Amino acid sequence: MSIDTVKNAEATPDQEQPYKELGLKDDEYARIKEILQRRPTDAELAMYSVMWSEHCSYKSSKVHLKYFGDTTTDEMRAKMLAGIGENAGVVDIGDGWAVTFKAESHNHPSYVEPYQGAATGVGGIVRDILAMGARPLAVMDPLRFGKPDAEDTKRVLPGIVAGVGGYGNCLGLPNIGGEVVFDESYQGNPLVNALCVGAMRVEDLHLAHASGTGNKVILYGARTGLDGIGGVSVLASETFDDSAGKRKKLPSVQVGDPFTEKVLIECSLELFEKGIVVGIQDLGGAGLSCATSELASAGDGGMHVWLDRVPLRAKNMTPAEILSSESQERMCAVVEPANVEAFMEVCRKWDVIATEIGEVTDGDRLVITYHDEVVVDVPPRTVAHEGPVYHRPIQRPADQDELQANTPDSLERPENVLELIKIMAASPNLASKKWVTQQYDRYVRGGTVLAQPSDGGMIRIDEETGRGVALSTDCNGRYTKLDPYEGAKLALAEAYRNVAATGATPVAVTNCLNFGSPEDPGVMWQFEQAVKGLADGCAELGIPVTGGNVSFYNQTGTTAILPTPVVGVLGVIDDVRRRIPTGIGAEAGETLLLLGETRDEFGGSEWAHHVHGHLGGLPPKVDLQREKLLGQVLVAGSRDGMVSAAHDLSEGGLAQTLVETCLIGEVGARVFLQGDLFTELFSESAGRVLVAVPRTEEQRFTDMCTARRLPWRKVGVVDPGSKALEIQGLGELPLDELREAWEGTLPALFD
Amino acid sequence: MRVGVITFPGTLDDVDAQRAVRYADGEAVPLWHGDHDLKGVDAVIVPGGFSYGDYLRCGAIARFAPVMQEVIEAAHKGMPVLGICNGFQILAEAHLLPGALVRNHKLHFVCRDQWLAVENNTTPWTTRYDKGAEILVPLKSGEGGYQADQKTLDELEGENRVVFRYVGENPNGSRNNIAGITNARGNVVGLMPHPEHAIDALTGPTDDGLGMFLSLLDAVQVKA
Amino acid sequence: MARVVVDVMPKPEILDPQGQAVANALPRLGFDGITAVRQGKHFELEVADDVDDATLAKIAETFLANPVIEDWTVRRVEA
Amino acid sequence: MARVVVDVMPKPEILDPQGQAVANALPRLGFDGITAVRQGKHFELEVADDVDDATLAKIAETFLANPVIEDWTVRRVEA
Ligand SMILES: Nc1ncnc2c1ncn2[C@@H]1O[C@H](COP(=O)(O)OP(=O)(O)O)[C@@H](O)[C@H]1O
Ligand SMILES: [Mg+2]
Repeated sequence: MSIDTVKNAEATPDQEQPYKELGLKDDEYARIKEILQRRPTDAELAMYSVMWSEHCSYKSSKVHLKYFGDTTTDEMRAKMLAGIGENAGVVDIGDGWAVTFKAESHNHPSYVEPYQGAATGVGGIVRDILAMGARPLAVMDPLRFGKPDAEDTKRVLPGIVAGVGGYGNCLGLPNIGGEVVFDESYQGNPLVNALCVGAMRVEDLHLAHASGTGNKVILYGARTGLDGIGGVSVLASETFDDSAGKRKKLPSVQVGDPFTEKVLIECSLELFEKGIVVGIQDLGGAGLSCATSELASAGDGGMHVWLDRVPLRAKNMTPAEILSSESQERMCAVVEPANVEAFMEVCRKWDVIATEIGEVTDGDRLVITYHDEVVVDVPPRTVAHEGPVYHRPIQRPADQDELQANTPDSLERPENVLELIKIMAASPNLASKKWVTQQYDRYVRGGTVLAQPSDGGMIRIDEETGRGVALSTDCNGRYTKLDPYEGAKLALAEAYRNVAATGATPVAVTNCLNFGSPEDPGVMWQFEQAVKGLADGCAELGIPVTGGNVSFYNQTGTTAILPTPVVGVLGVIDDVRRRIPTGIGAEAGETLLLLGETRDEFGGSEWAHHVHGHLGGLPPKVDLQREKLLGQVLVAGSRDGMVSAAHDLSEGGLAQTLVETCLIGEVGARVFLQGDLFTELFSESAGRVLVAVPRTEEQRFTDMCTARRLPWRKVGVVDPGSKALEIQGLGELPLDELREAWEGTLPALFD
Repeated sequence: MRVGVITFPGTLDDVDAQRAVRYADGEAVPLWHGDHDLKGVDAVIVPGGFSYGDYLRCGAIARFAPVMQEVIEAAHKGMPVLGICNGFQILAEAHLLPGALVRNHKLHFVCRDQWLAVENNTTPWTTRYDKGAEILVPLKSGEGGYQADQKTLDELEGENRVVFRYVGENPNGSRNNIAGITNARGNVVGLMPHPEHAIDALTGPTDDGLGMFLSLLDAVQVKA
Repeated sequence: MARVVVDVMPKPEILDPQGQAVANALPRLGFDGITAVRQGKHFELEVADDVDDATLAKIAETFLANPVIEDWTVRRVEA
Repeated sequence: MARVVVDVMPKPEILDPQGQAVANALPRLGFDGITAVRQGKHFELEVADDVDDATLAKIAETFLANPVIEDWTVRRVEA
């Protein structure tokens, strides 16, 4: 095996290199040469190519994401301990606790190999949280699939769900929420986003940097193998020559080992607790290339890495392959020399392989040697932080006007509204997601206060005080398609409302922005608009975006997915015992109140989609001041024990909310509405929540709403004696019929 | 009451089991898989999770851990031992309980609130329940189908050694709807559902599971 | 070095939900004529030459298989 | 009726956490000399005589194995 060293690169300046196959453009390759003042070695080329990829460098999105920072005021930043740019955002939630949360996409890998793609997606985001110094506490999984009855959906959905569960369950992380959405546009491009939330004491926050000359760099966790090398195998085939000839192209699939990750988590937490970690970084996409260059780049010196010390799982791996391997379940720590033995001791206790692979130097270069030969010698910032930046062309799609002009006004409205309630409850997007969620452990660790089917998930952080957090993720891609700016605000509004509906106060936002190709100006316009909408919305609500993730190239041919900026909102609750549940009937004689206003809004609605296959017009109006007021009222209601249940209105409107509150609470209700019953029941106007208040609290609660100018309306009463949802003027729907409709759809499709 | 709770690599519900012991006014004593030491406890809980990733077979690797040799010995001398979920699988692999647990019949991991009938309220873990009482606790497992040959099943049924039975639709293909069993002596109990997740209606479906830990408290105090 | 293969199968009288699921799915996929399927485990071990057959049998019986529900076979394949 | 055996194994370059766990456990149980273990699946099919080899290969490739991460072999054993 001949290794391409720096010396060799200097001696052979004109040697051709497969930079194009590695995804680098001519000018990017030229820039690397300019930085290095020579051609890169194979190993350097491998490093630059992954680190300058869209996924790692954010080269198309960077200029837009900046807007999040620009719109975050000092006031919004007050509780933020770490923000965009760190592995994950961190917020101070009080009582000395810091909470960190982040979402990430694993879309393409999950399409190729659903189980492992989804599993390693969960594994990756959990390591991000761990790398902040936090104990991971829960996960969520916003998912999008093509048509529910399509062959490919039948292939990917069960595997993805089993993968999310298989990995998360084995890690002992409760799954507290997520989404399952079907739309034809995701056919061939399923979206697998995973969110993890963790907590730590404020003083334990760890940031990824390698400082302190002489400090040791320790790689610990799984061995490094040939997984996920994908593209870099083009280099291997050029340099790798054993008797068997060239190495075949390797699959870019990684296989996860959740058991190793669980042990890695416990081992890392013990290391943090002992205070023997100076800096820490997880190994995710781009493996060691990323970890070493980012640690060095964020530190105050250089770094020397002895690559031949990396424990390998496969024979004859080249330096480029070792650097690019995406083997899972690995972490990289910076440790003071005096603490190395203590570090190793903890790793031995947990049976975790740990190897000193490098040290922090006082230079400013990242130098990587392989059996005493220098194979990488680069300024680390140029790899990790100074990648290319693109100002991609932006163009509002030519057919956007036409799309918005094609309103749902002319769609035929139903004659039998009562029947429609059942039809909609059984539609794949509104149907119960139990088939999915019952494959996920929601109980482990005993901190889960709310999980499916609640609007938001909630976990207890502090067992003494009862302090906890609530989380929800949302996005309606049809709204975003009709108007990406308003659609992103609507996604934010819904996640915010879901969190508020649990009784928690929203405090911070993360996102996972899933879009088509950035090379399509129309997609870039959607992206730019969505970022603006989300950032402006956050500013209006006064809560910061603390982090996020961008996934481009989700498209088949020239057809992009619906723009899908998934928004995650984190809320804080000082005592989880005052949480608001979703199901009604907890207390005898509850009144149902509808907070907010209903307008005739059907653009992008589930009704238009499911019944008419129609997408056009404008999405519902969003009023974030109203959402904020609604949130304040809900929190006040929870604090004073005035609210016994709450459920927000979103896709499917009031009808769906009524169906769910009755079925979850296992009691009937009598509902009386005024005006056009179809609009009342199925409109998707934003800013609405259905609450159940005990009769004794009704006056006090409605007085509060009136005083705060929040529109409210009495729409019904809970009827514990009845086993039906009765809508005055329409008739009765027996709960068992509704349950069959609501719960039967997914099993019929996927069992 | 001092109750040992074992942690193997990959154990997950040890914190929950410890909490349940505390809720029953007991002292939870963490036991480490690699130690040959039960630290003088009055009883042992083998908690749920995925010990050693559940690779090979659930519980197959964990049962050889040093601490398990101590548990086996103590169980033979009559110490109350409770295996929950993965703990049940480990006790079966260690032959402290007969039979085996296999993949759920529908092949999916199942997490749901499950009704159980208490069939035997004479073990140290179940005296607080009425015979025939129905309790609601979480079930969460991928390999919870109880299997044994006919002779073993007849023995279990004949000797009243089925401790818990699933009520309603069988969630995993368990023979005779078996959710939990005991050994001939009655001191070792294993069950797939999770009583330790049902000790507080805030975080579980009910607090029906607490009875198991309170039962143990009674048993230990009677002995003392 | 020898390569040893251990196959572990569910006993005939024990429910085999995985094999069953495969058997049920095949006709749906258009494959007919498969009347029964059982699914077990296949282990490939790299074994030092001084490990004898008795030891291998012991490994299979006490560890790789659970004799309560599974049968096993051990065979050496080429070195 | 013929009996057909399909063995499905993780590809050599793919991580095999199960085999790894077994390999790590063996020395702890006092079994030395096993230097590597890989774990896969073993299927036994009862097959009608008119099912040809091409069909069997198809079944293995499209259904029993996941070609992205697994290799497989098909062999007929005695009837
Ligand atoms: N993939 C998933 N993973 C976990 N929980 C999910 C998933 N999909 C849906 N859920 C849960 O099911 C419930 C209903 O989901 P959904 O109808 O999308 O909620 P909402 O409309 O209130 O956002 C919520 O509690 C949600 O968190
Ligand atoms: Mg909701």
